[in-house]
Amino acid sequence: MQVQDFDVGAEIAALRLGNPAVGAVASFIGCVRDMNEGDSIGLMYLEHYPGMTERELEKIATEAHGRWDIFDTLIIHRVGELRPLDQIVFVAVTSAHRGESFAACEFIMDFLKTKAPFWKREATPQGDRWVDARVSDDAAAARWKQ
Amino acid sequence: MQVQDFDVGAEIAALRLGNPAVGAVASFIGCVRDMNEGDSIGLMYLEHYPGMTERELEKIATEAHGRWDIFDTLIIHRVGELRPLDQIVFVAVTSAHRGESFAACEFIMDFLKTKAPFWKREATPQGDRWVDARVSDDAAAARWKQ
Amino acid sequence: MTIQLIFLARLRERFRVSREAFALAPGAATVSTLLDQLRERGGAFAEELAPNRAFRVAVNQDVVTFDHPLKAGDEVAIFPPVTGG
Amino acid sequence: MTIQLIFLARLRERFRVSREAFALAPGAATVSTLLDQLRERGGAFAEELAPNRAFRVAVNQDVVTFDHPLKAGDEVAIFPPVTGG
Repeated sequence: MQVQDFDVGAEIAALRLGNPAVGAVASFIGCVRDMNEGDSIGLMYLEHYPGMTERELEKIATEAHGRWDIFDTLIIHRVGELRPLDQIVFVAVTSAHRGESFAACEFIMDFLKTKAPFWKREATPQGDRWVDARVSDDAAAARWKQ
Repeated sequence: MQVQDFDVGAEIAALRLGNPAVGAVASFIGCVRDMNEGDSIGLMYLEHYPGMTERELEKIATEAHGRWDIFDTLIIHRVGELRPLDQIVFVAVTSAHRGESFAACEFIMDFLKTKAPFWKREATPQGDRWVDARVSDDAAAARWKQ
Repeated sequence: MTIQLIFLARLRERFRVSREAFALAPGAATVSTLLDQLRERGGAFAEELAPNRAFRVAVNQDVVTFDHPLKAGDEVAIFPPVTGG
Repeated sequence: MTIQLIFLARLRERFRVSREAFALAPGAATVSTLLDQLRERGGAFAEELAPNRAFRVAVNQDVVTFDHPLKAGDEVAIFPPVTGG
């Protein structure tokens, strides 16, 4: 968790860290959109539950390592005030072959969306509102159950 | 196709290009590994078929746009001499929601691996050899057939 | 027996409190009995914690089911379904 | 009737030629009849283009099946299965 922005190029370079066994890096960036549910968004505020957040992200990464043959995982999530175009979240996974890093990266995002204690409040022309959980996120996370 | 290296952070920024409707950026980097099929790799040479390469990459991107609700796609592939740790290929896809960009990015990589006319020759302690096509790449591409 | 209550996001705003020490009624306590006590406050508590509303409870930072037992000193957080990422 | 032949990667090395103008035998020509003519050269051509070997043929930069017809001026590339990415 961090308030400040992140540099995806530098983060990926640090994750690979001169490991010549890495053949694949899958990554994902989530960004603030200027529209949601048909309303224009000016400002967004991201709240989290300090302590539990770190534990949940650690659990999600551990679960990914248990499921796939991957080298390293990185999860960065911003909190506080954000605006359209801002980066919110970054997930990157390294592996020898591409299938594993793709699957693990998408798995981490799906679980982060449904398990990690973050909440978005957005400012719309009709006033502030808390974003509702998406049913599609639950469905995305449910696919990973054996 | 290019001989020179690329900066993934700058490429992603250019792909998003201030589009505030983008909520998701999925990307993939393929890198040269120092081991393949049990042999250590010193140098790698990437040959392609100029003209057809551009056409195939264009076809793959068009196919991805037809299948998913995505904004923009970027495919960069290097040719010529490369060494372990070097970046070979970069694919990035932007969309409103993450499912589409993840799927399109993996689809592009799977098709690039089986359709785009690139060939790898690698230098091993036993001499130079052309890399054989992987059966697993054909299987990965075959999953996308309806 | 006292526990630490934490309310987050929309529930924090609705209840106008983010953290409080809370005295559980004597006897075997679970998340369910805690929720019953909170609903007795009425108002936003009765409304937001009604059985048909979607909210989650974490005890010592792990999400639990409502039959989870509580002990003195537990950190009990109540929050809406998460919406990060 | 003359076509442009292109050999790539391992086949270019084995045949020791990357590009040549090639005169097709008179009559209706397809990729199959071209391959027959090339195999008649023997050596690496007969070996690498044997029917049990894995190679691909593109006509004017589109991969085609071996019954694809050929016409004068076509660019015909023969190459191993691709291994990029």
